[in-house]
Amino acid sequence: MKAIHQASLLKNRALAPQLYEMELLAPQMASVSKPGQFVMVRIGENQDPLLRRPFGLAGIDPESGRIRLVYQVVGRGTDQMSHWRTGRTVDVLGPLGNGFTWTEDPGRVILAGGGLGIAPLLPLAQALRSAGKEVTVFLGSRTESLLFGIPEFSELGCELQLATEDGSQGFKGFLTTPLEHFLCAQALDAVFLKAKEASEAGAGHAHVHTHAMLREGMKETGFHQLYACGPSPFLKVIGNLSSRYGLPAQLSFEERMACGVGACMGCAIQIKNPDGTLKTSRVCSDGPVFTGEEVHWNG
Amino acid sequence: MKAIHQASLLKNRALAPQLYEMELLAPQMASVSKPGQFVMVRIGENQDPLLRRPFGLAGIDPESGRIRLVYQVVGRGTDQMSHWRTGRTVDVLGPLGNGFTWTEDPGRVILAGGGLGIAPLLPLAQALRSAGKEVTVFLGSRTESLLFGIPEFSELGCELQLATEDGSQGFKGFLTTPLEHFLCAQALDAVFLKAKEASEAGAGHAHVHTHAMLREGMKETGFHQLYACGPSPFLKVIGNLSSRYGLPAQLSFEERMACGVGACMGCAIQIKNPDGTLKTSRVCSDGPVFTGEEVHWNG
Amino acid sequence: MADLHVNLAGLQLSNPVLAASGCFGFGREYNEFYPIRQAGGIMVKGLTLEPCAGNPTPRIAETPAGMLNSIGLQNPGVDAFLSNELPWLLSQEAAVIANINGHALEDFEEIARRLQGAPGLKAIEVNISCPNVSHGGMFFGTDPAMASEVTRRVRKHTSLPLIIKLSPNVTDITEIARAVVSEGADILSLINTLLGMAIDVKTRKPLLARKVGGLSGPAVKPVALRMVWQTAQAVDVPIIGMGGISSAQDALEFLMAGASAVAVGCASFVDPLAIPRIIGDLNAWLDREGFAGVRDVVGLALR
Amino acid sequence: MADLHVNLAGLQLSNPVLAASGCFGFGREYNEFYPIRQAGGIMVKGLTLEPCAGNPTPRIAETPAGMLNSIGLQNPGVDAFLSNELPWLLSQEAAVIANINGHALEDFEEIARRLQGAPGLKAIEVNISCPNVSHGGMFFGTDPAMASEVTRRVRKHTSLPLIIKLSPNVTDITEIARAVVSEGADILSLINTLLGMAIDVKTRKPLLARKVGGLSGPAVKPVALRMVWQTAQAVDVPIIGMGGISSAQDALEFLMAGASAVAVGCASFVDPLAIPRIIGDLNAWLDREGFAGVRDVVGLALR
Ligand SMILES: Cc1cc2nc3c(=O)[nH]c(=O)nc-3n(C[C@H](O)[C@H](O)[C@H](O)COP(=O)(O)OP(=O)(O)OC[C@H]3O[C@@H](n4cnc5c(N)ncnc54)[C@H](O)[C@@H]3O)c2cc1C
Ligand SMILES: Cc1cc2nc3c(=O)[nH]c(=O)nc-3n(C[C@H](O)[C@H](O)[C@H](O)COP(=O)(O)OP(=O)(O)OC[C@H]3O[C@@H](n4cnc5c(N)ncnc54)[C@H](O)[C@@H]3O)c2cc1C
Ligand SMILES: Cc1cc2nc3c(=O)[nH]c(=O)nc-3n(C[C@H](O)[C@H](O)[C@H](O)COP(=O)(O)O)c2cc1C
Ligand SMILES: Cc1cc2nc3c(=O)[nH]c(=O)nc-3n(C[C@H](O)[C@H](O)[C@H](O)COP(=O)(O)O)c2cc1C
Ligand code: FES
Ligand code: FES
Repeated sequence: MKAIHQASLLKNRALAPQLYEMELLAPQMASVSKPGQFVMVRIGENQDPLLRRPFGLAGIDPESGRIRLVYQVVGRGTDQMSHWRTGRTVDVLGPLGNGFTWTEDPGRVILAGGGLGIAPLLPLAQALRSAGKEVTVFLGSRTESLLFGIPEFSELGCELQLATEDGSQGFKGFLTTPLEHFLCAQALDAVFLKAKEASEAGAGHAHVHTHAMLREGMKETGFHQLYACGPSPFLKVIGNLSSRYGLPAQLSFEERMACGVGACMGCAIQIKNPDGTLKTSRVCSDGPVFTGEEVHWNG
Repeated sequence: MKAIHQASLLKNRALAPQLYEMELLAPQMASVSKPGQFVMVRIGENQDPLLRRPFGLAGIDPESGRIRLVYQVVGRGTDQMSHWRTGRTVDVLGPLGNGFTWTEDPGRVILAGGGLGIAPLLPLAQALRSAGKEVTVFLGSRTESLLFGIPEFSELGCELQLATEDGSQGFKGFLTTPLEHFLCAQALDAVFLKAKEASEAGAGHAHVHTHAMLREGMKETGFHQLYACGPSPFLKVIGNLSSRYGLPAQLSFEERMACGVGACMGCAIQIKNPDGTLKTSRVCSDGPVFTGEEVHWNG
Repeated sequence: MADLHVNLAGLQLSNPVLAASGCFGFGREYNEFYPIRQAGGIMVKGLTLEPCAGNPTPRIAETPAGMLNSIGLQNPGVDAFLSNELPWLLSQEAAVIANINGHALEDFEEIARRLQGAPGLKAIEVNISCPNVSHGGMFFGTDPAMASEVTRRVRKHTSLPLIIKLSPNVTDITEIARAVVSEGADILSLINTLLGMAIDVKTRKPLLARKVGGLSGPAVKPVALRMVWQTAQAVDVPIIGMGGISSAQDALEFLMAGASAVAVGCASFVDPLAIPRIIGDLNAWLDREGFAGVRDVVGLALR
Repeated sequence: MADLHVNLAGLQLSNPVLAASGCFGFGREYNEFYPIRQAGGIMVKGLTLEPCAGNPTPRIAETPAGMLNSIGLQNPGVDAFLSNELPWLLSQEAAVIANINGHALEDFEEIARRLQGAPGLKAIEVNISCPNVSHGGMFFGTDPAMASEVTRRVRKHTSLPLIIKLSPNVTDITEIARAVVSEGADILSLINTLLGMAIDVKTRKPLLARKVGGLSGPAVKPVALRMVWQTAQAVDVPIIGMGGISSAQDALEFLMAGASAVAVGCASFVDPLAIPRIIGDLNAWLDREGFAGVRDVVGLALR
């Protein structure tokens, strides 16, 4: 049985102007939640604002029974949340959706989070590190103050690459640029290495980087999965990179939601069937994580 | 210029189950408010509940800059108010309406408050006592726990008579019964006294209590004004007593309100013009206090 | 325990609180919160003849005390309903009502034909009021002649209790009500959504991809209630009232206005337990106020 | 400072934020909060030929994000308006628009006649959409032929800019809009209130003495916006949009949907300073977004 949780608000503080983190005591939920899942928070008891607001789980601690949200104030729902005082009861529905998946073995993975899309990568990185993986994290945001999670990712032993649109921290521009450089460099290194090995072994190869070569190289790097969360134009670029480099991607989407549980069909996304036909899936209950391959990018 | 006040909530506590008092710091408002005026409180910042809620001023202290409300939880607006914590800012519009009036000379007056109608009588009693009047207060409610203000009225040196519908305190039944007894007894005493004086002076009178006699007697008692606030059936009885005993009444009415300032015509009441024709007045801005004489009681 | 059973022109339900079409899918999602047989009935997501992919996103916009949707009847089609959804719903002992939609008169007929004889199906609700499709939809429900025609055609093909779902986007709802009743509607359900719109001031464009959408939720309750009240006085068939119901008090308002049962739409989104909560509170209220059965409340405010 | 002036078919206003009729009395009350000349215009309380006492109480009921009213056009009559209210309004330098109402076609004509030549009066708004009177009222606004006839008659007697105020309680608002424009309406204002109802579960009776009332406030905004958007595409005259506006964002939604000006109704009840606040915020938004004038925003979402 799914349930609504009356969680106790343990912490609610500003990380930066308009950026907040919230910790909730919700033991039952914390014990079953997985990285990539989300919750729907009720804003008030009145009829306005009416709908719950969706937030990805930015922290899951079954031991202490806590969950964590990181949210940005963008409208009146999040504005009101930012004024909630600790001790208050928060009505939370969740965990919802299907989270990210991974294999319980070592290997190299890449995480890319744009803006608030950083949030669900935090518990994911934790899980991946526990599974023994080598994790490289790309974080991007509009400006330095909106980058969060850096200490947590570092502490987990992830390699970090940063980008801000205004250049206040890391690469100046979109996160996808350093990510693409990284993928390209990794793949080429592997290609060169192989070529070198091959030439040392006597064989001769032309140095043309075809897509096939890059994909070939990527395989050699040991990177076997890309995880990303962020605005949908960002996910589209990631989806592109994923197919160019043959690196499977798990992408976490956002869409306007009403029910959050799969009943209203509000949060549609076009998904390709294996036979190439399209079907309309629900971001909330069929997602929010979809593979780069199955998503149909319209336009 | 009228204004909206952002008042600081100093106190908000239960007086009895479902009965609360609230103290607000609103110096500008406290400095201009008069007994019998009311305020409109905004419940939230959202669009639901939409309208402000009207409450009579149950305390006005220009010195400390405080105003006081006493309210009963009857619906979601008052329910939400009961959960407000001190320190919070409360959006209050007021003072609104015209208060009670009185003359600055001694004399005897009667105050009658039914249910929450007790509230505006508190600052009124204070003002009347300051003016040097002898004040008899009749308080009625459903049950003992909902009677409030007793210590305050006593402290002011008012004479008190109580009634509860369930008999848990004072007279069992409606307040208007002991009030009528009181008026009748006072008037008759005066009549008898006069008769006695007259008979001692040699004149003879038939002992028939005509209405004219009661009114005559009432004049002798020194009681010159009746003030009342409460549900409208209660006010109707008071209006009746007022005309029967020739004791002018000031009655404070309630009506469903939207604007509270006289703009929407929502809070209509039928008032008699001096020439006997009717006009529709506004409880909020033409009242809430009307004289017993001018009110047209329909039905 | 007050008696919650209702009988709407032969449609027997264990209680008068139904799930509104399109707000409950095919029951699977809310069955993870409570056994959906607790609902008085389930009006499933609107069915079309063929599977339907619905409208582009955004399909949802919040409005003051309400929401706009432009789902566009995304559904697997009537055949998939019969083979996959209905059997599952019946296995859960749910009281199932099929909500049917068409772009043309023939669509309605054909769906009714396919549903005829479907074992376990309790009733058919004909949606002549969907504001979210370009062809058909609301068009059928805003013209008395068209509404009559749809009713007549579906009536021919079904022996099930026939519910016609009315559109609030009309000048006089009683005119449409009378028209469809005269063609054999057994029950009326109202209201569907009000046609509405929201604009995103930032992008300077309508918020919904399809520009306009259907307004529902508490905001529309006063309009819905008025229409139920008017319709109850105009026709003699039972009414299933809906529009903004989120509490037992709301449900009672509709019952008192003349509805024999009610449906809960987007309140389930806000509170997945809305339906069982309303049933429980309704029961408690009836007991407290000394009513033997919910039927005794119907139409109290009409007197 | 963006240029807030608007010119609606000759009706020149200092800014596009007006006070809606019936929500601002004759301006006296809100003049105690701010100088009412700040409002772009004031549509006064609906006038009738004779003084009118209005409906019994309760006249007000709160609903989710909205309110119902059944005032019933309480007003001192057109003559008292001319002798007492108009001179005072003009002394405050307010831009005054007379809202006129009738039980019969002749009433509209006679009021228009009496207002003709009234010095300082800016325009006439004809209310063919009041849901709160038994005779006339909304009846005129829900039938295209009647709406045309009222317009034609009033047009004969006035040289002032003629505003026709449309009812939302219709199947197709563009039909009525076209009808009144073809008879000489210079400007359309919409929407008036939606017919609604609320029931007091305790007393088991309608909350309003007159049973039904007019719904307004934020709840109706999506419907109002959709109707403005539809009407702006159907006719070529300027539109004054209203229905649930309580912020500059709301006002911008209406302007983008095609309204040339907006009116604020029950938001003034909640915040007596709503009108000057909206004007200020609108101005700030225009500056921030680099618009030279408010005119440049009109209809942006239509493209
Ligand atoms: C699965 C999922 C996970 C999310 N996780 C997070 C998170 O971890 N942290 C976070 O800050 N935000 C997250 N969001 C976005 C968050 O839900 C919205 O920012 C929030 O609902 C806005 O509420 P509001 O009342 O403040 O804004 P509103 O006043 O409702 O709207 C303001 C603006 O917020 C955006 N918005 C509104 N609703 C949504 C929505 N459902 N999805 C996306 N954008 C929306 C729109 O741009 C809108 O114009 C997530 C959304 C989804 C669907
Ligand atoms: C001038 C005036 C002075 C008042 N002074 C006081 C006071 O000092 N203390 C106090 O407790 N109450 C007072 N009231 C009544 C108070 O305004 C209502 O109890 C309150 O608005 C209810 O709000 P709610 O949201 O809790 O109830 P709602 O959910 O809105 O309604 C619940 C019930 O409250 C009653 N109610 C609602 N609105 C009003 C209204 N405007 N007037 C009367 N009854 C209403 C109705 O019976 C209704 O069924 C006064 C009312 C007026 C008009
Ligand atoms: C997301 C959504 C989808 C809907 N889909 C349908 C539908 O497929 N068929 C139908 O007849 N009504 C549909 N409706 C209308 C509802 O059944 C109901 O009439 C309306 O929402 C009013 O009820 P509410 O205010 O309780 O939501 C839908 C409503 C919503 C919100
Ligand atoms: C209390 C009240 C009284 C009204 N009286 C009138 C009126 O006399 N004439 C008229 O044309 N509209 C009248 N209206 C309708 C408003 O002018 C406006 O069209 C409607 O309220 C929608 O705007 P809002 O949602 O901003 O209030 C009245 C509305 C209210 C709330
Ligand atoms: S939000 Fe309702 S189906 Fe996804
Ligand atoms: S409440 Fe608006 S006139 Fe009294």
